[in-house]
Amino acid sequence: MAMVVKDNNGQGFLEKIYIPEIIRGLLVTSRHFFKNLFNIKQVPTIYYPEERTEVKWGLSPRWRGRHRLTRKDDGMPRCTACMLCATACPSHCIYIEPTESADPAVEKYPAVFMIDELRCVFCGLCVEACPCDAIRMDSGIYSLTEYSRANFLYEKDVLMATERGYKD
Amino acid sequence: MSARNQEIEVKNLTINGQALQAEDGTVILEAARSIGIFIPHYCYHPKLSIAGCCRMCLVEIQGQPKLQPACRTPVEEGMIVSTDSSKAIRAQRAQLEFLLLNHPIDCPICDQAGECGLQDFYMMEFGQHKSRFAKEEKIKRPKAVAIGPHIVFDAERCILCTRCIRFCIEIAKQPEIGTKNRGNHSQITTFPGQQLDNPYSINTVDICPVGALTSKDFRFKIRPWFLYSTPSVCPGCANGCNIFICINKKHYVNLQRAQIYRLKPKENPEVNDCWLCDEGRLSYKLVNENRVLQPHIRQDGQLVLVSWERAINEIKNRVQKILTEYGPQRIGALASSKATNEANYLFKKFAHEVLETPNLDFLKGLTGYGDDFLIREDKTPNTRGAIDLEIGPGAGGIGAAEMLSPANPLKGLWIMGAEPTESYDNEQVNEALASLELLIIQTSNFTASCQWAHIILPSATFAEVDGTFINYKGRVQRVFKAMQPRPESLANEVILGRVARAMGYDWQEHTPAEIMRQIAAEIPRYHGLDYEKIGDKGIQT
Amino acid sequence: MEKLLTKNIHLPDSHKIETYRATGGYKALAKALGEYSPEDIIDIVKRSGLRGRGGAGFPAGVKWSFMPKGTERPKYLICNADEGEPGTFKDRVILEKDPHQLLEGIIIASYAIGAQQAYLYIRGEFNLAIQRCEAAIREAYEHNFLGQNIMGKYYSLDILLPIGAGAYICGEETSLMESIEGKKGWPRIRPPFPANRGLFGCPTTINNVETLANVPHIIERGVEWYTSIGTDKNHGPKLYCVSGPVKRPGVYELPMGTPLPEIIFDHAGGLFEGRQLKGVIPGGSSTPILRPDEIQVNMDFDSLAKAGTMLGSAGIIVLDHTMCIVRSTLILANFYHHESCGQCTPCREGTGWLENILHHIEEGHGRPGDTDLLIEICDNIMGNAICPLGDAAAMAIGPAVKKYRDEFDYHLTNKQCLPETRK
Amino acid sequence: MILDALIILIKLALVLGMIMNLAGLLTWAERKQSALMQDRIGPNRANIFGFTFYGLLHPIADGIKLITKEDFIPARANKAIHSLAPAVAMFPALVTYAVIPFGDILRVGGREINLQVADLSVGIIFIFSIASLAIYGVMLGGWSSHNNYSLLGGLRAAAQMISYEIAMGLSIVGLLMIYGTVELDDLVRQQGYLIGGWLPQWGIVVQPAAFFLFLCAAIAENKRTPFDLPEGESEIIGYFLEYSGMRFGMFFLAEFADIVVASALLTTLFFGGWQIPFLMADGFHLPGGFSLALPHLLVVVLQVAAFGLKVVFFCWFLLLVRWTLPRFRYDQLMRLGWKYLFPLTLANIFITGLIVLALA
Repeated sequence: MAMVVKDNNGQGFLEKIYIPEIIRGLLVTSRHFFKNLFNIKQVPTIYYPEERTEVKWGLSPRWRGRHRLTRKDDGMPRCTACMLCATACPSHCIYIEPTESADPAVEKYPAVFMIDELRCVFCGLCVEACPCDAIRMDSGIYSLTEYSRANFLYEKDVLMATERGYKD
Repeated sequence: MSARNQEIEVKNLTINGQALQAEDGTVILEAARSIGIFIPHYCYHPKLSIAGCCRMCLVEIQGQPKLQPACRTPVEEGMIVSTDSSKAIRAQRAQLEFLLLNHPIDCPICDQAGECGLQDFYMMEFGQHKSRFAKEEKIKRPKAVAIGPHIVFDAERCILCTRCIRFCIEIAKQPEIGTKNRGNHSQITTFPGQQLDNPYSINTVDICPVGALTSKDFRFKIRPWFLYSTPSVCPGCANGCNIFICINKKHYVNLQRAQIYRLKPKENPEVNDCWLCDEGRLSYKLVNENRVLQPHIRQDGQLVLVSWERAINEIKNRVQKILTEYGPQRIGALASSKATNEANYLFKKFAHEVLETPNLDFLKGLTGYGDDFLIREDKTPNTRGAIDLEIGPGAGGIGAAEMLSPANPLKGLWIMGAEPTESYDNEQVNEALASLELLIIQTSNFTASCQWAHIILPSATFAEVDGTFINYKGRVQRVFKAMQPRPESLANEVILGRVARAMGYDWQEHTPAEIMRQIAAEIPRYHGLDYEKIGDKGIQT
Repeated sequence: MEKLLTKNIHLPDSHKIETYRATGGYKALAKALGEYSPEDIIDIVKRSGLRGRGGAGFPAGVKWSFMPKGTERPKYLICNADEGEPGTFKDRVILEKDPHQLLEGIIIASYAIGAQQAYLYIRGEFNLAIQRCEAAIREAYEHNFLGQNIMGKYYSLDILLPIGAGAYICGEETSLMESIEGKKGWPRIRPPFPANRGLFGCPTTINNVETLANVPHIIERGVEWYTSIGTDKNHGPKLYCVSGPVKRPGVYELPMGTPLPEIIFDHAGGLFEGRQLKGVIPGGSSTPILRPDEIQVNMDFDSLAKAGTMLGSAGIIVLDHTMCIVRSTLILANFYHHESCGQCTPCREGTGWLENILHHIEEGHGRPGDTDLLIEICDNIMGNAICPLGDAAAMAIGPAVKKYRDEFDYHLTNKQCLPETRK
Repeated sequence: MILDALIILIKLALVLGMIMNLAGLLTWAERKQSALMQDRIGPNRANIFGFTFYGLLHPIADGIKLITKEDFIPARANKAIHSLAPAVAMFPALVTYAVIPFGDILRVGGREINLQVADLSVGIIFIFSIASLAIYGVMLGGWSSHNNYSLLGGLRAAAQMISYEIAMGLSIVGLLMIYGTVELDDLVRQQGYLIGGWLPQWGIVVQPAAFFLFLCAAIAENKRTPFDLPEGESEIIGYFLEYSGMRFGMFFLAEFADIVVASALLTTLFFGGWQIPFLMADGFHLPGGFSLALPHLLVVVLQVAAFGLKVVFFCWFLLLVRWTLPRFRYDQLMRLGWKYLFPLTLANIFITGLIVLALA
């Protein structure tokens, strides 16, 4: 199968000399300019932080916020410290230290579960990799603010205390 | 070679359309492996007797109505085998499904995940991703049972390949485990009142194709796919078993340092086949724990951390002081049978050229339990090397025993990589060391003698250097650098070179390979040896 | 037909040596030791066409001839009296009623293969048989039919009587040997075959009780007489066990190749009143079942093989229309699951799975596609296990599912048994 | 004499004030305008007592921020040149304006005041010679940072500016040929004449091709989108990589001042400068014979206002271009400069020459 090279430089003389097309483009942008100049209220921008997306429209269920660890009914982490999230993580931001559980049915759980949110690229691969639905990014927290770098190392207790951030 | 051919008959056969020759008595599985055809198997292990019970290796042989286990069927002249016929593949799929019926599918929890035979095939062409057996009906069995001091057993994950049983009978020669019950309630168990506690018990973990047997020491510590393996030689005893050192890949979050997670046996038919004793296997801990991480100098009775420049300067001044005040006869040098040949050789040179003393010897280290299989009584890896390098007192010099007796005439003593209290009487040694004016200890870990040391220099462990060990049979084997030395610690030969240069001697910086060539040139026994010749299997001298 | 194997069983004290000798017992032994060399006996048995009565039907003489000659290793003969097959109880009759007939066969066979040690591995549950065999062996020793220089000839033999501990699998010859050796009854993988490396690693021949009981008669009366009984290639008398809803269940000695309907309807007296035949398992539980339209077969190895089933141990189990085939199959599956030794994968896991599925179907929780699954599992077990137990389970269940598929499907759709089979 | 000096000082203050204020406002305008074009709101945070003035306080906030930010000089940079470069970049933009006339001659109390800071006889040539100095600011800034990336950025910028300077210079040669002068006030005055009595003789009328070529080259010269490869704010690392604080701010401001200069030049050369069509020194004279007499002062004020409006329009237009067109690739940029603009300017000169010859 031969490769077909598509000429993106425009068809016909008028397109090729650019100028009419440039003028068309300028007309589009200036139309928006004047429309909005005289009616600024119709602009769909949200006045963050006075207005909030989640309040105005609701967050999409696919929104990837800060991670949280889900819990079992007994309050223990669902995480089994299988380290698949740490393996899948492209930015190596997850650190897990597994330890043996006294309950032979559980076998192991994370003694340390640490996410470096500064390294995190919020790709969501950890969520996809997790076989136990133990890590989720549905906290709805998108504004991560701390006073020091060290505080961005979120540990197990913080991650487990976070609840699901929005309704369906 | 030709003589061998006459003795051993060669059979011609065809596997998957590929013609090949195999020695008489070879099983189909091995013959196929020799031409790169992998036949799945669980119970078969080349070093154990053949059980043929997992039935994964069933292959179709032309002219035989039933499928035959490839692990058990010897090659025959004109045999036509197919491992990928629809019948064989179907049988293998079926066996895998049977094996997984009562096997929990909880790879995330299982410690074997990543190096598990079941997982490999489950994900491979045989996988039936949809289970036809309800999870709730799987037979419940004991989980996480400690069946020995080093072994944790999970009966649910066991696929009853019986490798462990055969290992205990045939290799460890201590039958401690067997099967009980019948049918799918069968399970491996220790014999009543017994534990899986033979000195080679962790090998059962290595040969267990699934996560049924796990090592207490390694269990859950890390996932195997985070590990790098470097070939090396076990430092646990004089046998010099070949090992792989498994260290972790660097992790960013807490900037976790590289450390050894386990040692695994490396196959070498001349030394250890593919086994390793528990004691040697756990000997890696000295690399991770209790390390000397910076040079120390004793000031006002206290050890204080100093820089290398400061420490070497101090050594230079104090050694020169002793040499000028008392003469070289009053200074001693002790090498170690734990150090590599390269370090010992350089130490000998150092003692002769820099310290100018005839008082040179090496410390033999601990002795302990030994047997006729892998474990030697001499618990140091390189005694033979130290002997071969002729590390011993020169004319008019004194030996280790004398140096470490309270009646010694020494004012200064330099100990490299050894702990005198391991080989000699504690009180005598303490008295001898306490009386010294200068005690320099080059060590990787804090030891009992460090309390008397005036200067402690942090040296690298066996896992952090290149070099050679010579086992009790005189086999020279290479030790490879598995990881960078801990910050501030240096290889013994580097330390010696630095001190020698600081004291005004024209010592070049030599790589271990260059030192080995010097040894080979000097010691007739090792004539012509170099790293390339030694290779990764070692060479007998 | 003249009764041979069972001719003494109705006599009082038929198990005593006196009774046996009175009816001509141990004459064959004398003849064998006196007139024939071991090779002659093997030749006679070969020519007689005596086929193993344990189930496989392998010619006994051929088996004996496999024993290596001129080896220094001791040779062993084992008599497999571990009769555990459901529906089979023929050996028990011989063991309890006429043990000397068996002992004579053992001694002749041992002489033929050159064994100086024979084992009579007897099922642990056969209490009476064990007592009578022990007594018989004692009597034989007393009469110098066993021990040193038997009947004054230069031949010695000892018989040991190991007792099984209740495992069906120990009826399999290699696990029987393991059992004698004192190990767990796990079948050995073949090759090597027992004729080369058997009990304690030495050449071993293992024969069924009925097979060995035939031997004295062949020696005594000759090949021509023996081959005149039965059909072509299937000679001699055969013990048939009939069980199920028939009027006269029991052991019947008939020539090889007696038609199956004749055994059921003539000798066993037919089914109970008002019952219709649903199926016949012709050779013990491990053999494929026959539907009523298939029962016009001769009961010999070759005819039954042609009909897609096996003579096996000739344990004829009759099923009538009030019996639920699912339940019957479940009982068999339960048996094989219970008796699987757990060594090799297909049998260990497959039998359990079969029982699991059948249990669900029987309880009314079956899922659509379960019948196909059952057949597939049977196919996957068949031929892939180390020993025939897996095959037996597959043969007992697979054909039953195939042949009575409509009834299985009825269970799956209606979650209950057919109306006439409900209890 | 003192009065003359005072007048010049006032003119200077007026011009500088106009440029600087306009440049400052442009930083706001750019953001606000781009926001409106993209259906956004734009800057609206900075406020005094809650009054945001449509974000007009942002330029002030930015100024404060830039001045108070850390002024970072890389350790191995050439400190003197590194500090000098922003000023070198800023200088031409301000000086160029000296020769641009923003109104006709103002007669006050018998004095004739030329509304132009410096009435140089070399006029337009002065502009080009000064404008070419802007390259030094960029080059020095890139080189002195001791950073490979900024050096490359600087080189890129220099290559681009030199390439387009040629096209820019040649594009107005036709104009000069027609008007026969290089003095800007003369040039503007000539544009007040009418062709056929009704069409103002503006540059755009007599040299339409030259206008487009000049516009193109001017945008490229200003390093604005679609020719903003030297800076490439978020994507390409530019010559001012190592600049921070107000030094960066000066580069930034120089760019906006350049926009004002470019707008003023476009106005002066092609849009009649301070000319209003049909407005003569004494009032409007429409083609139909209708005329409206106006006092001299009003005429001057109208002319200055017209000039200011035209400049502001072009500023707006340049911003519009920036937020409409995507950026060229570097090879496309060079191809356009050398293979299209340069030959076209030559052709323009040639054709203009022919026409001038024919008409003469």
